[in-house]
Amino acid sequence: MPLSNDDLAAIWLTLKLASTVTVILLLIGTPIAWWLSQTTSWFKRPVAALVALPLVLPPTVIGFYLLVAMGPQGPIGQFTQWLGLGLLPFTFWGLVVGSVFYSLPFVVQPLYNAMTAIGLRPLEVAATLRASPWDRFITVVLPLSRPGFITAAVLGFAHTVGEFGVVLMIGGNIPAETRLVSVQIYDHVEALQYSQAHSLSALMLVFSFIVLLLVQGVSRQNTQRKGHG
Amino acid sequence: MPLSNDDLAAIWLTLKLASTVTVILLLIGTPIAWWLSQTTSWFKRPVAALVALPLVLPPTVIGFYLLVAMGPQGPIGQFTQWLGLGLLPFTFWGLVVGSVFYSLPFVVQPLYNAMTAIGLRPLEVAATLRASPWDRFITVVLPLSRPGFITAAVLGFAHTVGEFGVVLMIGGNIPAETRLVSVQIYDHVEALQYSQAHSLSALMLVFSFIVLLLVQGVSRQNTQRKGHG
Amino acid sequence: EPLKVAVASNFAAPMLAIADEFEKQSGYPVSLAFGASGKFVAQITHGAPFHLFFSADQSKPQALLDAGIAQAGSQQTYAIGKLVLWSPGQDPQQGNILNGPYRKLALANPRLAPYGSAAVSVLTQLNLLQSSKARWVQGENIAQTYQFVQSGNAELGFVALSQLMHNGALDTQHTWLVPSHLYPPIYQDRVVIRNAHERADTQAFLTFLQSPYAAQIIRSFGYVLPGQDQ
Amino acid sequence: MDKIEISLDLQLSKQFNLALDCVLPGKGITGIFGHSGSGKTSLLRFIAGLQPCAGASLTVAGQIWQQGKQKLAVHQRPLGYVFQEASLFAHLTVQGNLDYARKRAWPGTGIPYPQIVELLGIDGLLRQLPDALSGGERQRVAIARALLVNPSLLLMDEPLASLDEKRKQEFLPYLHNLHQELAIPVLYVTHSLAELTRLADYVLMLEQGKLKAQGSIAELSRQLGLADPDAPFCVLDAVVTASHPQWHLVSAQSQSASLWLPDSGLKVGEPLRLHILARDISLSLGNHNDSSILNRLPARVESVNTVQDAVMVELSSNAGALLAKISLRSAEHLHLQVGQSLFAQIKSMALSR
Amino acid sequence: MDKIEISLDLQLSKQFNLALDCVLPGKGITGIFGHSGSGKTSLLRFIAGLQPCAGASLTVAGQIWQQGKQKLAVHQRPLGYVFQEASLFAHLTVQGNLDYARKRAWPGTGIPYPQIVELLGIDGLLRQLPDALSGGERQRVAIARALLVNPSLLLMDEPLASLDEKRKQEFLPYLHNLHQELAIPVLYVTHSLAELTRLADYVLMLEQGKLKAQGSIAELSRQLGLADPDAPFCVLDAVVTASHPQWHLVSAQSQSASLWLPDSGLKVGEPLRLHILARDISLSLGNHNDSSILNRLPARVESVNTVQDAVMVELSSNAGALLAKISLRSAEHLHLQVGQSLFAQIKSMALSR
Ligand SMILES: Nc1ncnc2c1ncn2[C@@H]1O[C@H](COP(=O)(O)OP(=O)(O)OP(=O)(O)O)[C@@H](O)[C@H]1O
Ligand SMILES: Nc1ncnc2c1ncn2[C@@H]1O[C@H](COP(=O)(O)OP(=O)(O)OP(=O)(O)O)[C@@H](O)[C@H]1O
Ligand code: MOO
Ligand SMILES: [Mg+2]
Ligand SMILES: [Mg+2]
Repeated sequence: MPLSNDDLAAIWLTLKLASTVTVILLLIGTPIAWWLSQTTSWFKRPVAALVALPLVLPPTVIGFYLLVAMGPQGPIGQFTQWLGLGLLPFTFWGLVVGSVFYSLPFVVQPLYNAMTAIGLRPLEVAATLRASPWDRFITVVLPLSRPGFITAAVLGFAHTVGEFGVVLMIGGNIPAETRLVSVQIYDHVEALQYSQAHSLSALMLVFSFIVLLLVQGVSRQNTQRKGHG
Repeated sequence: MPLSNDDLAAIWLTLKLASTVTVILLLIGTPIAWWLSQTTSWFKRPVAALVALPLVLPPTVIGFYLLVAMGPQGPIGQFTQWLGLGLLPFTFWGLVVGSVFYSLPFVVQPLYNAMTAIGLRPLEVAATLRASPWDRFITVVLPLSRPGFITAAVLGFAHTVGEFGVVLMIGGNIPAETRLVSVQIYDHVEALQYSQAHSLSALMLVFSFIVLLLVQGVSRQNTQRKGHG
Repeated sequence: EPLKVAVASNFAAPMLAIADEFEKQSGYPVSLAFGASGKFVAQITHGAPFHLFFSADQSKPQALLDAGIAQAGSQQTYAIGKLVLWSPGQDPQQGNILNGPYRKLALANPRLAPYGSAAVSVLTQLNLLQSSKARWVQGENIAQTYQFVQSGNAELGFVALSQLMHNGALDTQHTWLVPSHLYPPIYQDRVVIRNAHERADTQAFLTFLQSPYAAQIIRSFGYVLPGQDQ
Repeated sequence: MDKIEISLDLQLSKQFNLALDCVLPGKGITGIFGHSGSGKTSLLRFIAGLQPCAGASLTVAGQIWQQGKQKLAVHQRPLGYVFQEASLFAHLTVQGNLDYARKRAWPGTGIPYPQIVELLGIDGLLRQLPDALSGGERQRVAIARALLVNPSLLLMDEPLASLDEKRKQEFLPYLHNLHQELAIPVLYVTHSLAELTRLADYVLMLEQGKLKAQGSIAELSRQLGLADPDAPFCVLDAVVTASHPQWHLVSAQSQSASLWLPDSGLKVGEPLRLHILARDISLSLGNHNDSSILNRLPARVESVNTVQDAVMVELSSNAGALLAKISLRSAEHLHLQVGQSLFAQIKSMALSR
Repeated sequence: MDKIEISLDLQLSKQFNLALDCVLPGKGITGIFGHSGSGKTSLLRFIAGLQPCAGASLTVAGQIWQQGKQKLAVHQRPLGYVFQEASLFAHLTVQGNLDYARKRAWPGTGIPYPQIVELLGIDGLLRQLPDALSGGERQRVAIARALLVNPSLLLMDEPLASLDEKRKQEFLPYLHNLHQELAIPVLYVTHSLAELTRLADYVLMLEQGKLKAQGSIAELSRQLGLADPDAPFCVLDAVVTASHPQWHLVSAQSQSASLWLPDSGLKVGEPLRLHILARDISLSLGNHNDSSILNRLPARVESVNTVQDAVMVELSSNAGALLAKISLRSAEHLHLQVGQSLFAQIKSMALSR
């Protein structure tokens, strides 16, 4: 079963969204994870819990509340309008915001774990070698938490590709703008067009499998080392 | 807005499902993560990719395929019938199987990272202290990857609570058997009963926030240590 | 075991009221599930233990019949849906608003929901299909379409009349009841899933649906009953 | 039967190949000596089973630990290992670390727990986590833990590197007794010649992964002496013959000569290894009775070699072969020549073990 | 101005309190000495700014590093730190680790890179990752890295613990020159008295977190000597007066006496510190000219003390105060008594630095 133009547009859009979201997630998640891994403030626990919260709500429900919040009467909507950005729902950037919100815990968790695992010693060493906090972060924390970044990127990307409920709710299913592969497959299933659903799903699976395989390759180096540091 | 009996049944069912699934996830995820962290076989990368695969498919689509696979004609369905268990879809155990499949990557990833971070040295030391592989696993690997287990349990539990697409598809929305809170909220929204949806969502958020806060507390000990080991 | 009924989203509200009354009168417990009709077909095909299926259209019950899953001869229209154009906050001017400068128009996905295809017919009849298409936002089902409009993200949208009815009256003034000649009638059919017709509660429920009380409720949500004037 | 037979060829990196084929004694302390990077740690790891090496073979006291495809798992080898780096379990307290070994101890009469804890001075630390210990404290706990598993072979990788002098002085005799009383063979990696000659009965010298020399400490003493340009020495094997408690001295017989040395609790009849630094031996033409130097051995010059900035004089005496290091000026002054007779003077204090 | 002023009171654990109030010289090598767990590492960490301590103050060469709430961040303190444990960046090769320091080096003329790499013998390792290094190799890379940041104060925590004798012998004089040529003050933690007396100009002795003693090495030599029951010693400050290349010896003047010692590249006029073990000094009633012992100093017995199993004899000579350790039997034999005149004999070889 060859892919329709709609299918192709959905695939392209999905890749664009997932890449954008992954980049933004890493940009936002890194400072949050770093702050969480370093702070001793009592603030830490509530913030960590807050970050994990999107996990427990069903995506469609999150989507529903995001729709309300980003609407003309909602706080986010008022803010974006005040900024002159207009309203976010039914736009690509609306999907980006929703997906980022929804996938944040999957990015913060592995980054936080990786950063905690570094321990203090490498940072202490770098400080005695005249590295400023920012320098230490770039030259020590980032490279040493590379496995965490790879996991974070994989989870963030994959979760955005597979995400559905939120997108369905705030996307509005606009071809080439908000109609993602996940929505497209769902539509095929709902419309009882199973064979189209099958071929699109198979394509996604194969593609994702290959991507994941490649990513595993990148992170492979970290194994097979001796026990000491 | 007081909760209806249906709401209470849904809450109870959700907790039961999430707990069951979390336990099973840890039981299944631990050996997988351990194998992945230790093996050097070429098998490793495909298996790791395979485990991560449920991430990229929209939950409803996963649910659809699970439905087909567990149905009377599907391979899993034929197997469970052969075992005399009947069919899984639309039963509590069907939900368990679906949720486990869907949430597995969220459990395997943090466990794998934590186990890899231990390094070889503690295991080598334990071996020279006459600890058998199983003994080493219990007395060294498990305690040293505790932060990973906490993250895994949180992600697995929360994801099951918030999970929706898979459950909607293979659960069939049967009160007290497969109608989870997430589905219940969705139903309220569908039936335009917003105030009920709001109060149930709020309850879930508050409850989850408290649970997450407590879990953060348990895992707190791992900070504030000196850099060396 | 209660009577399990799968109901298309647009019929959620009337069904809740009907089932409530039925439970009271008959003592049979009823369990309702709401959702998109297409999903129910997939589920029922794969063994979902529903006894009755109230679809939003005619083709899906037909598909179940064709597959031999539904009880032969049990397909029947239980309501005929009415389409409304809803524009909270402004006057729809008998549909003329569709010519004006709005940003987004919400409708149900025409591939999935009969209310969506009805909306497409209306736009085609009004010669607005091409000019409006770029501003469509499609809900997965009619409930979502309603949310798009209700949250203000779409200024107007085609929804089911039933969604705007409350206690037999329209909730809002800013509606345009689309004249029925602009779209084919939305026949909503139900079927009995095989074997379920043997159950006493199935029969009792189907009978109750024919009762004046049930008819009254269905009508109060703006549906037309089969055989009635459109 | 009572031997450690090793045969391995291990390519660790492009530059480094560890290839050995040797038999070590299955009792006493075998010092493993060599420069940094010569393969000492790699050898211990191989013996412990931590460093895989295809085609190698290893037999310990008649028990095959590795041969062909057959390989005894690490936890089935009755050994104790003190690693070169800190290796405490970070999740257990000091007590927990010790208990880990005690619970899994090999059967047999081990060294009593309280004795070990006291010897290593860790009783005050039992409740601490490893992260809150100082470097030396961590090392001591690691030694205690390795002893507590009651091993039949002890592998120690520079165990005393971060111990202070006092502890070292307490621990060395203890380790010495350990293998005598409990007959546990010890493979002991060290950089310190002093530790080596003091402790080791047998020595394995590695150089860039190859066996440079092996043999009893007496056999190797000259070679070892030369390995330490700053402190050449010779070794005499002696037996305690008499005790003089009033002077805190003992007499010891080395070959046919009698020597005075400090009494560090030695028993009559006990065998001794005397490690005499070449620079501690002075030469005198006359036998001067009016000095504090108690040991004055008639000796004959066997060879005179100028090394760098000094002269090494090999002597034969009735105590055995001796090596003296004197200045060029003294050699000239004494007109040293082969065959010359003179007195080798050794302060008793220089003979303290 | 040129001083390190420290005042801190740090409760590290329930049992351990580090409380110091002292001024260290801002040049030369200061040895920090004490038993395991006495607080040496904690002190270095405080000075580096790694161990927070409220209310403490620290001034280095007139620059305030900590006072009141004011605290200079670690990376703003011009120091180099060799940690007690391995501390290489695991994600960088040896070259990467060295470059990390070079890129961030403090301004000023540093020690040339090739010289450091050669001195520490790490040129063959530059491409390796730390995990593939031996213990000693890791330590050497860490030392090189600390030097390459071109510090104004060098903190070294047992840097030579896992280095072999040969490297140590090469490195120690280098470190000695380092502070002379580049005037970098060094705080040097060690357990080894030999290292301490060989290197340190000034000594800080810690005991259970408290200052036990501090002072120049000469001032502390007796106290230090007694701290090492096995090797008491005395220290003479001397100046090279003449060189005798034909014998590889130099003459050095200590107070009014002249001493022979091996020429280890010493220049005339160079100041020296001679560290003489008490057991290396023998006493003789007569002045015997026919022995290889070059240094024979007329001396007077100042005190005679029996310690444990031997006799410590304090002497005054025209080279300064001396300490000899002889056996009880010799003391008896020589009828030693306060005021007695005799000759203190010291082999030139015993004076090698
Ligand atoms: N983070 C900590 N928490 C609690 N106690 C600590 C901590 N760090 C060190 N200590 C304790 O403080 C004391 C001094 O430790 P420190 O590391 O300064 O000793 P040290 O003199 O360097 O010893 P060593 O020669 O063995 O390295 C030790 O008794 C140690 O147990
Ligand atoms: N995993 C490894 N991969 C590659 N090379 C290694 C590995 N482990 C050790 N080497 C190299 O093998 C050589 C021997 O290392 P080993 O640790 O056995 O030395 P060592 O004799 O114990 O030295 P030290 O006294 O410094 O501890 C070194 O040159 C080291 O760089
Ligand atoms: O949920 Mo509907 O009524 O099939 O659009
Ligand atoms: Mg080593
Ligand atoms: Mg220390």
